[in-house]
Amino acid sequence: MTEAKHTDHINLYETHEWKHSTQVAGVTWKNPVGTASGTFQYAAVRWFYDVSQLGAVSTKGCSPVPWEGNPSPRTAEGPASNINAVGLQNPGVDHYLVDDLPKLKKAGATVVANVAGHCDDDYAAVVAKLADSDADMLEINVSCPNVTHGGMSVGTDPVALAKLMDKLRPMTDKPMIIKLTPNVTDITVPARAAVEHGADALSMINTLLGMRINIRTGEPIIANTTGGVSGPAVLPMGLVAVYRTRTVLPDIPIIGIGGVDSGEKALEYLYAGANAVEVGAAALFDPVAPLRVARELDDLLDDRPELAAKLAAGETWR
Amino acid sequence: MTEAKHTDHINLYETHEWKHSTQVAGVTWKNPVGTASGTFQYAAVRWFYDVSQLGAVSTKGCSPVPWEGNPSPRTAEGPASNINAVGLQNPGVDHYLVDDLPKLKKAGATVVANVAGHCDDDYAAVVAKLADSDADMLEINVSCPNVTHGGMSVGTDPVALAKLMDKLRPMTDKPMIIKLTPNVTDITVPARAAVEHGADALSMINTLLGMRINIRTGEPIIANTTGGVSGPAVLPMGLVAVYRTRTVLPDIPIIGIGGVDSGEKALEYLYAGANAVEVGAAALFDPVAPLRVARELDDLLDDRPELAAKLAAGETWR
Amino acid sequence: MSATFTPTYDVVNEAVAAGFFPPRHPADVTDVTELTPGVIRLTFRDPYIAEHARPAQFVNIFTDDPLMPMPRPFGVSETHDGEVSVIFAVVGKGTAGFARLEAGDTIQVLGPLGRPFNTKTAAHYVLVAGGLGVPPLIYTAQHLADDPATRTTAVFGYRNEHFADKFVEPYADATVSIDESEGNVITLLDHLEAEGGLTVDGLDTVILSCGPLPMMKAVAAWAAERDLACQLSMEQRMGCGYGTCVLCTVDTVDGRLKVCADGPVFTREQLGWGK
Amino acid sequence: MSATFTPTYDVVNEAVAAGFFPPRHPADVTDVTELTPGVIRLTFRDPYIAEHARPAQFVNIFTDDPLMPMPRPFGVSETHDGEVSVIFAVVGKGTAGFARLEAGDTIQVLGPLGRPFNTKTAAHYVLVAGGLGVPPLIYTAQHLADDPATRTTAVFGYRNEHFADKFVEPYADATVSIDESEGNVITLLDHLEAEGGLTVDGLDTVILSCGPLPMMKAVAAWAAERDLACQLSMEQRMGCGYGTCVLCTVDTVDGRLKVCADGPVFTREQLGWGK
Ligand SMILES: Cc1cc2nc3c(=O)[nH]c(=O)nc-3n(C[C@H](O)[C@H](O)[C@H](O)COP(=O)(O)OP(=O)(O)OC[C@H]3O[C@@H](n4cnc5c(N)ncnc54)[C@H](O)[C@@H]3O)c2cc1C
Ligand SMILES: Cc1cc2nc3c(=O)[nH]c(=O)nc-3n(C[C@H](O)[C@H](O)[C@H](O)COP(=O)(O)OP(=O)(O)OC[C@H]3O[C@@H](n4cnc5c(N)ncnc54)[C@H](O)[C@@H]3O)c2cc1C
Ligand SMILES: Cc1cc2nc3c(=O)[nH]c(=O)nc-3n(C[C@H](O)[C@H](O)[C@H](O)COP(=O)(O)O)c2cc1C
Ligand SMILES: Cc1cc2nc3c(=O)[nH]c(=O)nc-3n(C[C@H](O)[C@H](O)[C@H](O)COP(=O)(O)O)c2cc1C
Ligand code: FES
Ligand code: FES
Repeated sequence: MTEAKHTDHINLYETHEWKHSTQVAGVTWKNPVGTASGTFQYAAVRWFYDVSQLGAVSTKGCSPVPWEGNPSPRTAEGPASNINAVGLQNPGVDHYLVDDLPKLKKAGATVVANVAGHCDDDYAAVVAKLADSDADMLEINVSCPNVTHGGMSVGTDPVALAKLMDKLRPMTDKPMIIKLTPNVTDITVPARAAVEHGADALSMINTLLGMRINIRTGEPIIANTTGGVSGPAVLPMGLVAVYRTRTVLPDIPIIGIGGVDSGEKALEYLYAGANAVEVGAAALFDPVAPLRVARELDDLLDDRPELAAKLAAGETWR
Repeated sequence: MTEAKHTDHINLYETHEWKHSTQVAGVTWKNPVGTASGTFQYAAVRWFYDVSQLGAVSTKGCSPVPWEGNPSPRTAEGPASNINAVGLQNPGVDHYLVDDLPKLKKAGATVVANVAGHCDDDYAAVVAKLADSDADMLEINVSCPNVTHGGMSVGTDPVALAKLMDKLRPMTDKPMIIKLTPNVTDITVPARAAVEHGADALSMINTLLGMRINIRTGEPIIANTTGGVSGPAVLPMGLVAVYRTRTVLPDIPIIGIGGVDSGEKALEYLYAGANAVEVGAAALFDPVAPLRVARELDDLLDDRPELAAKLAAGETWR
Repeated sequence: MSATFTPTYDVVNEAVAAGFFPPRHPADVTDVTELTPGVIRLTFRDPYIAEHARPAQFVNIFTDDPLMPMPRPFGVSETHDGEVSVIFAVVGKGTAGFARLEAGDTIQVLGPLGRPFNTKTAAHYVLVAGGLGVPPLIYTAQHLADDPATRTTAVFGYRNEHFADKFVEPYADATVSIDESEGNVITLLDHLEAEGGLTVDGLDTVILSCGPLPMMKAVAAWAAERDLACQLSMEQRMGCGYGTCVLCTVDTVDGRLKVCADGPVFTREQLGWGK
Repeated sequence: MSATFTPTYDVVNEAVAAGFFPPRHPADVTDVTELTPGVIRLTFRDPYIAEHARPAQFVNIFTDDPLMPMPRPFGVSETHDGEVSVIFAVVGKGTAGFARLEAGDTIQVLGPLGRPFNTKTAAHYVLVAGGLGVPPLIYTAQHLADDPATRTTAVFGYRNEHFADKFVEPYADATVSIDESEGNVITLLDHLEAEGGLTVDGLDTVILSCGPLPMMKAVAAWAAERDLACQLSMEQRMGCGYGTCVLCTVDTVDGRLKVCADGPVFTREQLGWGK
């Protein structure tokens, strides 16, 4: 019962002429598939494939100063999922500006710089430094479940989110994506708040709060107790977030994230109303997953000229 | 790589002497494993096993009058999950009182009667009729994501929940379980509201909002567009709900639900702080799953005398 | 490596002896044949199902991929000496997986499930099937083949290749079939009526049908115009297949009923079709 | 039936030729041997990994169950003619599945990963391992066996059965081992020192170690007291194994570093142990 893979014949190392591009808030992605923040490091991935082949790369959440993140163990496995509690460890924006960003731009990548903060001033400090950088887009992470301040505490509170947006929006003309959390009753509420206060695009979903327990010790596996769930298991929750947001906000560009590990699943997001998708946890299990998804989707779009034309024009299926 | 099952030797049709019981709000369950509401119908299950063997059975949500539920298709498959949009179809409380309930009691089952409503008066009408019934416990479903009124709209609003509790609590002395939804930012908020207003126990989680899209048509598979996700994929989200609630409410009995399909997963819930668990979607894929889980757990508790003693005494691991 | 309960046959046998119904259990695949591109006949050894299955009953077959835990229901198409056949079209990932099975593999099954066609009365049963609706009607013909009180006429419609005629012919008293290039089952029924083939040996005529929804509605309307009894085997996405979840409903004049346990067979009167 | 990319060997070869690292790919299992109850040696054919793996590097092995998508990392224990061995303990569902593999099965692997022991200097390498920390040190011994500039002494501690001595003995210049009934690796190191076995041919002594955390801390302290160089191969739950997710950190004097890409090998100075 072993499956003959759609992509068995694809040589991912051969350069590919992309047939179907997309537009996200005026930025052209050469295909609709990017990497999700936190699951892509240039230094690690460049060994596996030419990163400029992707629609875009969303880099690891970047803070004003280096952050050390949470203690280890930081991860556990859920059924068909990863649970992570990194806590936004990163070397800080100054390092990003001299290291990752120039290297990625030199390699020819379309770069989405993901921004992290513990408070509004943190976010502002990072955005200030990225405002004149070579980053193509900014993605404000108000949805991390693994930090006690900032992150999800902003994304679940439309008032706090509006306040943050009012602070960040005037600071830059760069397209600003707000990344939302599914850990809310109705994701359209923060979505509206973000858009009404100047967001150029939305990305969703970040991880769902979850945990595992070691039945030998009776204690949580992750040192920080809880973490964020991502990977195949979260697909239905990601799709519903995009679909419902598209229903109430017909014009805002949306990047669909959550459980994408094949071209077919990417296509579901596009039909749900997304302009593009990002691949996260799948890249942990298979380094080339984002590129494979992009190649599979490129072929699937051949048979869907109406959808492909809409995407290329910056429009969406619904 | 085929697994030798822990339970390969178990004959589920042989009557079993349960070694480890539990207490939920003063009601003894002969083992800590029940069925979850909506995935158990006596008329269907009695062909497969003796239902009195279970810790308890939680019956399908019951409304004051018959409800027809949502149009079909009502279900789609997620990765390692089921997505359902039944919309609480049921023949109403009067039918329940003359049919399911007496049959279940006659069969010797411990019965948790699950209560549904579109408004406070609906819930009250059902509770009024169940107050003098043979049901062992009531479970108030304020967490169904598939109805536009009542259900999740109450469970996500602590004020509405408190108001409902104030109405229902004086109506009966029967142990009243409040069933909560994970579609909130912080499940401990409605949990507290329920307990402060008289809940005897909590059960969690109900399903997570989700959907799938048919890539041939570009449209949602479920007629009602969205549904509730349950099954293996939701385990980490269910565990975190129980764990966090136990942390803030050390004394309230909790029934852990979500993704349980083995004794080991049931055990994770018990270590997270649950007094008992319920098995839902797993019973769709395998009719005898709840009984198998109970038998596996009964053996696993042999090696955990401290946990087993706590449960039998109505206490919990944390 | 999945956590599924796989009882041994002994357990099933004991259960049955005790009055219980066999739970999901493993069965050995004995044959997999492609009948026409994308249409497969799968045969597995399952003495219990082979002995007990009735026409229009179905079996849940499960994939071996825990990402796809939901049951795939298929109507029984034939049984022989403890073996059970189903015929299915490859439409999604589950059926694609089943198409790759080989004799010697093991599948997980649950069944037989659902309420069968009512074929108790002496009658001429006209078995009207379209596309992948043929399996239950092949089995009906097999089931009635040795019943001296009944006659059967198979009326099968196909998209192109007439892949099932050879299976039903040995059992049915008469077989006619058609494909989209020539017409549809209504064309055949009209023809049968015109030639007087609707009445056989003075028996009452009963239409049993399974196929795509528009076809079944047309068949019900055709039967209603002639005041003929008509039973239809319905399809719906399922959760359990055995009546516990109410995920598989169809709208009837008596409200929303379960396809898996109240059906799959409903009368045209129940469905309110063709009045 | 999972959606995982499984490149053919051709793809991997082309990738390598193009300067890329082979992605996750299938490899044929050639041998599975139980060394002692619950401890298994798994050998698979993988010419790329066999050629490139260095001591303390590891391979990610993946289960065939999509419910368990995360990598299982294992240190390489030996390589021979295009084949790679790992030795592992059955601790959870993933390793339980690997223990059921048979020659002829296929696994998915990614590697070799991580920074190896630094064995570039001419030295006497004392290979101190405990329990399931032995595999990388067997491979270190194999790797250095033909290096005339180095000497190796294996110092292995076991819970009970001395299951790995026979693998390291052919490569190490000397092998001593102990189990819990007699003492631990520190007992052996003290003994070695007392007997003058720490210094060989006037070479510098370098301790390379892998094993349970308390053991490695004790070894680092022992080395620090004697001012000996000491490199330790660490373990941590991983997300990717190749440096992209920062899920696998260990606390060092330079902050939290990745076990998979900054390590698994760290010096005692980096870990701040034994000062
Ligand atoms: C009572 C009954 C009898 C049937 N008998 C036959 C038969 O004899 N031959 C045959 O070819 N088909 C039959 N079907 C349809 C068959 O069940 C589906 O084609 C099959 O489940 C599709 O599985 P998949 O994994 O390939 O599709 P996917 O789309 O990948 O399946 C995803 C989920 O949707 C469900 N699903 C998808 N399509 C259908 C459908 N049309 N009906 C019900 N569930 C669906 C699947 O069961 C699964 O749970 C029958 C359906 C029912 C309800
Ligand atoms: C660099 C490195 C090298 C290793 N080398 C060996 C070796 O040579 N021999 C050996 O027996 N073991 C080794 N381990 C430990 C081995 O990876 C785990 O025992 C194994 O992953 C457990 O898998 P499981 O599915 O049986 O356990 P489960 O508990 O079911 O696994 C669940 C998840 O937790 C992870 N996990 C569980 N325990 C550990 C652990 N101790 N370390 C890392 N991840 C863990 C698994 O990888 C998986 O992602 C090594 C670990 C690392 C980090
Ligand atoms: C290890 C890990 C680290 C992550 N770090 C970040 C981050 O720094 N910023 C962010 O916005 N999202 C982060 N995420 C969330 C992902 O970008 C993505 O939204 C989520 O994983 C869902 O997608 P997936 O199911 O494809 O993994 C992280 C996810 C993982 C698994
Ligand atoms: C088909 C179906 C119907 C359900 N109906 C109800 C219901 O009527 N009342 C209720 O409280 N929960 C209902 N639920 C939710 C389950 O009781 C349970 O909380 C949820 O499915 C999570 O558990 P699981 O992962 O074990 O399925 C239903 C779930 C399913 C799958
Ligand atoms: S599929 Fe569950 S009741 Fe029909
Ligand atoms: S496991 Fe991903 S960085 Fe180490």
